[in-house]
Amino acid sequence: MADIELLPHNVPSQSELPELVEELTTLNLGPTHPATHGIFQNVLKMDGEKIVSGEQTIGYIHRAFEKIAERRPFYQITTLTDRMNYCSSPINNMGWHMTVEKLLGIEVPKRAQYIRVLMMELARITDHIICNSILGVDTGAFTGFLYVMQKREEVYEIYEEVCGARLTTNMGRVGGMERDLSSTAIRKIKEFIKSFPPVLRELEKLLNRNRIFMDRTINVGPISQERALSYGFTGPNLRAAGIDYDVRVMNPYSSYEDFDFEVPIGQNGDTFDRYMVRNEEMWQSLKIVEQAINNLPEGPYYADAPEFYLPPKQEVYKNMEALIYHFKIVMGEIDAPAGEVYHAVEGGNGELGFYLISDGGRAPYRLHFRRPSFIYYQAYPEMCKGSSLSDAILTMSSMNVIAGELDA
Amino acid sequence: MKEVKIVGAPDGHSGAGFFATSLDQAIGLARSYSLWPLPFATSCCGIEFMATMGAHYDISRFGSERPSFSPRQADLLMVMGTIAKKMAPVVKQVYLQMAEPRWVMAVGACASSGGIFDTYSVLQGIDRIIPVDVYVPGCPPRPEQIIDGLMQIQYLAQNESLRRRNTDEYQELLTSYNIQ
Amino acid sequence: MLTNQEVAEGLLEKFGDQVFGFEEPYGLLTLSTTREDILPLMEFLKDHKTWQVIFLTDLTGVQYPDNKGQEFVVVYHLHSFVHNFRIRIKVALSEADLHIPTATGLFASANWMERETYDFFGILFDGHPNLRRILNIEEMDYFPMRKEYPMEDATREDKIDALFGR
Amino acid sequence: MNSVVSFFYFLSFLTILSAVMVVVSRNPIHSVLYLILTFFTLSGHYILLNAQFLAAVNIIVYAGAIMVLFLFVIMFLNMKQDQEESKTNLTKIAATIVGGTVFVILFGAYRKTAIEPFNPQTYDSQIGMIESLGHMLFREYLLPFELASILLLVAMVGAVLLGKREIGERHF
Amino acid sequence: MDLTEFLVKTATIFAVFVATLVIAMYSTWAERKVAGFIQDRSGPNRAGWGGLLQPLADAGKMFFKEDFIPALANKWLFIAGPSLAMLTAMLASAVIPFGSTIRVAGHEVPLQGVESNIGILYVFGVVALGVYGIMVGGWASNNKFSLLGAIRAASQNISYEVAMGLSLIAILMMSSSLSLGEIVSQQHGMNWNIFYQPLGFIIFITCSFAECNRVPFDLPECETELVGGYHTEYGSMKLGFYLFAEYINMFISSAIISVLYFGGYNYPGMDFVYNQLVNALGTETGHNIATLIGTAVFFGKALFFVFFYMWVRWTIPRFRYDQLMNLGWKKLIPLAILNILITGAAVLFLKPVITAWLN
Amino acid sequence: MQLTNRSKQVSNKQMTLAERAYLPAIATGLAITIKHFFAKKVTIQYPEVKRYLGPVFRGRHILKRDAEGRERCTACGLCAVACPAEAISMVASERQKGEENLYREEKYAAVYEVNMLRCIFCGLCEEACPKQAVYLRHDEFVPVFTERDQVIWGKDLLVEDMNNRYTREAWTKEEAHVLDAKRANGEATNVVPRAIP
Repeated sequence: MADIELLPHNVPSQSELPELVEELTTLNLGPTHPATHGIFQNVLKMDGEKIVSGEQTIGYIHRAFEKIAERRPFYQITTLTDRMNYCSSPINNMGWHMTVEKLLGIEVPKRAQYIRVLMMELARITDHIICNSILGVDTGAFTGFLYVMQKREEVYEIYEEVCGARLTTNMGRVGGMERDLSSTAIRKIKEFIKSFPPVLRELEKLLNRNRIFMDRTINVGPISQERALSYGFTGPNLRAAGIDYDVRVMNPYSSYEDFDFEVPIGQNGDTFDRYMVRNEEMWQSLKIVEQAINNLPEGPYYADAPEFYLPPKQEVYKNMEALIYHFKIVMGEIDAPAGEVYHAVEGGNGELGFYLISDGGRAPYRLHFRRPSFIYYQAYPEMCKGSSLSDAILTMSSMNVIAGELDA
Repeated sequence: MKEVKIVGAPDGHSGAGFFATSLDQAIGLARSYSLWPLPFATSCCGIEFMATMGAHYDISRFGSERPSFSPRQADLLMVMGTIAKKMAPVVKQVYLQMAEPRWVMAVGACASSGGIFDTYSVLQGIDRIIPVDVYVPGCPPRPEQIIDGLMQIQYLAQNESLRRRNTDEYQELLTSYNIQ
Repeated sequence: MLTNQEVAEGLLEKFGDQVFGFEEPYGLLTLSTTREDILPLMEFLKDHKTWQVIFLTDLTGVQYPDNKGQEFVVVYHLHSFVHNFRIRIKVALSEADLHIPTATGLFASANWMERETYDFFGILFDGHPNLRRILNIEEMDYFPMRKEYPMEDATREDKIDALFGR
Repeated sequence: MNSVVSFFYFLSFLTILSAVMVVVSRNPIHSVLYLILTFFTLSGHYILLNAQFLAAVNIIVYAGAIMVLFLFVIMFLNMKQDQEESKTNLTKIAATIVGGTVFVILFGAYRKTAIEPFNPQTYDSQIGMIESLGHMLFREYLLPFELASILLLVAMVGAVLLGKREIGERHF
Repeated sequence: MDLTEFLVKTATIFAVFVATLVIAMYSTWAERKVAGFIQDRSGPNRAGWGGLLQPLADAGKMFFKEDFIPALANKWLFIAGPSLAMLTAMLASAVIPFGSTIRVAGHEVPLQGVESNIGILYVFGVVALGVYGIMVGGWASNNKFSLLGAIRAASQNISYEVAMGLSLIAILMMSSSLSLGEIVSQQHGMNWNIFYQPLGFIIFITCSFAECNRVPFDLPECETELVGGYHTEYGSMKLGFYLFAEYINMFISSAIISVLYFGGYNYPGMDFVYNQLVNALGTETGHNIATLIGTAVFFGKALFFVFFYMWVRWTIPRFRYDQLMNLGWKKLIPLAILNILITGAAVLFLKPVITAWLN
Repeated sequence: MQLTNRSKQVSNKQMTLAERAYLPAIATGLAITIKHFFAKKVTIQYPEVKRYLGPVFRGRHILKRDAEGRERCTACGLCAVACPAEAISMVASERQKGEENLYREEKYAAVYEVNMLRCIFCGLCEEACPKQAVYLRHDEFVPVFTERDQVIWGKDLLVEDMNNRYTREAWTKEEAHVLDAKRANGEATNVVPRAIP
């Protein structure tokens, strides 16, 4: 049983950390500390309750996504992207499909694009729900978290109707969606649009203008625009610092140019700004969902690309040609061109990029994920330097570091 | 709304004015309705655990809503999510810090067997380092399945002798994991 | 709006034949350079008055084991927000001499990305402040993303490869 | 020997024992805890003397606040056994002499004091109560009381000033 | 002290003890239920009807859990911590007047453990000691999180005691008595102190939240920062004692709040009820039933405040440490002193005017 | 840095006097929570009340038989190839004479095993099956396991029981789509209601 060698758990030794005065204490935050949500370790040097320096250890759930991706046919990689940023897996899935479609040169019909937008924006809402309500939990207000979690449950019901799973959705296919939006799903989305705002407003009332919460978050873990750019911030965290960079606006994909929405920005990139930006993004996402569901175009939900998109099942049972295509696609023997693609989508945490190198084989030759939280989490020691332990924890949870995305 | 199943009184000898039951059963029952979990949530399954704690599924109905992040206070180690080899010593450490009686639940494919992550960096199931009582399949399991797993642990707790932890079999099990 | 043409011409003018291999796969300006010139090139792009390519989007490595003498390629993706212009820069390295200067002086974000690249491929970034493994355990003695190493965990018990023809 | 007297002896025994333990304990935390116990037994004595107010205030102020701060400081310093400075014989002898002298002085002082015997006729049961204490303090001993309060105020201001000193903002 | 009196006293103290314990025990259940209801869920409902056996299940589990003392901990103090916490929590209930008197065979038995003329000081003294359990336990655990929690608890309690004491002085100036029984009987009928001391009440309740380590002042044990705070290393019944002590403290402070500000067992129209009962059932039974109604009213008030504690806990976020200290020292203490000044002025100048006007 | 004309400043850090006084915000919060205290509870009493999981939910696996009770699976191996977790393994076998009432095609799976702990319930096997053989049930989960050796399910657990057949409203996405359209027009009525209140 216990034949595998367990290596001792690594804590940076005293000598590796910078020379410090004797009075400082070392506090090991994580990997099982309740506030680290996902799993990473922060070794904090503290002077009383003040943080002098920090050092992170990550990789506690490193799963070798990029290595697996080199052994899996294109359509199976959705199961990996699902598990990357698991709070908003549809965005990852769609981003991956769009990358492959870009490589293959498939034009996806308008209806499929709108359905994708719907799913991505719902995913963004769930992602921000989790981040903001967890920030509430970390300040001690647990109840608001459970109120908005009920709404997240409704979004999951919608996913379930669309694809059959809640969290790891495996949604969409190369060339479109795997099935059309059902009338139940449409009904549920419409219900959600109606029932979500009151609950979100309740969360806002519980936290936004509550002085305890404001005192806890204002000027906690701020980051300047220059440092944020240097650290590779994207998404809500960069917008909180005041730079309105949003991939959906700058490089519209999947018909985002059709929708009218605003890009919320904050003032100095502190925890309150990040919270408020995410809060407003939920409203904007809701606006996009509303527009998309009301203007959902008629038409097919998949591209006319028989060699890449699985043929309808009835055809497979009857038609030899369809059966051959079916076999080819499932075996992964599609004729992908060689080439390299970089495609970025606005993920829950920022620019989620896919750098795909194909050599024409059944699997990517190399697939690299540009994972926003991996890149911006390295700014954490700088952000929490000089603040207290409580502030450091709020900074961490407002950055919304998702361990699956961090470690890949 | 259907009638909620309430725990029945343990089998015992009831007579005029007295009701006796064996201590084992009474304490087993008490333990099973007071399983404080230590949510060792590393990835996706942790998010589903949040849903299990949430209003719709409400794990508190079983008396387990108090998450004990300190292993000393926990009765049930819920390992949710991928355990990489870098993490494995930590899991074992947490398990060792827990006080008896302790139960372990491997939630989801990754914790139970490695799931799709058959890679150099992922531990192929936590049962290689610590003994597991209940495996919950699914990736991630639905909250219903997590509750099923919890109910299975309750069943184990109820049907376990008070001093099972001193038995030879249990000691042997621990020895096979190099735990003393 | 910045065009690929404009940037390519500007770079050729400045760096001459130190930049080569211009391509435009899917509209993204791609070019190669040598490891001596990668830092000046990025600095030039970053400090350029009008281009303002100030954002390091991504940094990663790729291995081409069959391409003798140029087994490894380090790929940089840069982005200019003002012009919404992206550029990809490649530097080829040989397996015998896996060294490249670090970009941490230019972009703070390069720190972990370079550590990750080192962790995966063993590419050494000279001058990096803390070049240690980041995702894998420190004791690991190989670089797992290289093509010659297997993906699978050797200790698994419930899978038989023969059944899948893999 | 009635119950009150036996209780007195018991309390006195406990007081002296815990006071000795304060001195003897090696662990500073233990010392502090024994000191708290001493305060408790002293409060017991106050109650026996029918000075309930004093007893309560003794617990609130000494046991409840001052000793907490003592404990606080000791915990912060987190003394370790090996860091304890070595006590030379000279210091030990000096300490013994000083302690002995104090004891002799006290003993000498008390030996001369005539303690009024208990007289049920003249005994005022309210003597230790708040009203009489208040009258006493604010009429007969008003000046010393006010002086003491000014002294405390000055000490407090001084403590705040000392405590506020931080790097970069020196006040004096 | 004759034997009957001794027995009666013992019985009263025992009853007070048991009542406190049972209420604290069911407070844990109520906490979970209230949390559930506030959060749109049903809370424990499997262990017994509505989860009523939940406290027993928890207690049963904790008693039979492995008793663990960390290797590097200071053994004696590690055990002393929870014991002290429990002891000090239990002590305070002795002087709370639960009702007026019960007449048994001509004797008037007060429904109060000990009638003391320094009742309020006693409570204050015991509360001041409450912090030792936490400090000793936290220090003895030999864990950084525990130590941080203990230090936070100690400084928080000391700081808020000051404001609490100052806010009480206003009440004492009005009642000119330190006896809780006396303070209650002065609030006869609807003459509650809350109408004269709203500011004092707000200060007092804020401080009592801090003294009980409840949200928004639960920094010594806040989960997201310090794991379990001072009780991180505690398991089994020792942890149970800590948690239990917290609930006892909560009940005690609720009881004190209702005694000091909400008239204890007094309720509007109590004279009318009393007269009716005495007329209908005779002086002894009638009096006793009237007293019991008063006691029920008292428990109602106290339990409402227990509920209020929970309600607040599940509503608002917690403070940061320095903010908490600022609130205590820079806001509450000046406010309390201001309150004393106002009360003093009112007692000196306003009261004679009003009394004269009323007469 | 202004990049678009759509940006909007959302963070207001100035507190009004009422916000400074703590109490109004706390009172608002208390009002919200007490409203929920008396509101209807959304909890599903799970083991007693089960939720309808939608027609396409991906639950436990089943190997379908056809109407005459013959196994549909022809052991083509597509599901095993499509499985990203490599949880499916099978051994194909030729159908012997006299077994026509057991197996539908000439080839069948003598051994068909799914490792339930490896499986990630992604549904790719169902999508890959060209013979309508593998499905993921929408009404049942895989139960929890207590031993590691129970987790590999063979044909005894996977193949459909003819006395208790698994039916669902639509078997393929196209059928689901058609049925859904019918339901939207009010033609189909057999809608299983959700169990939640």
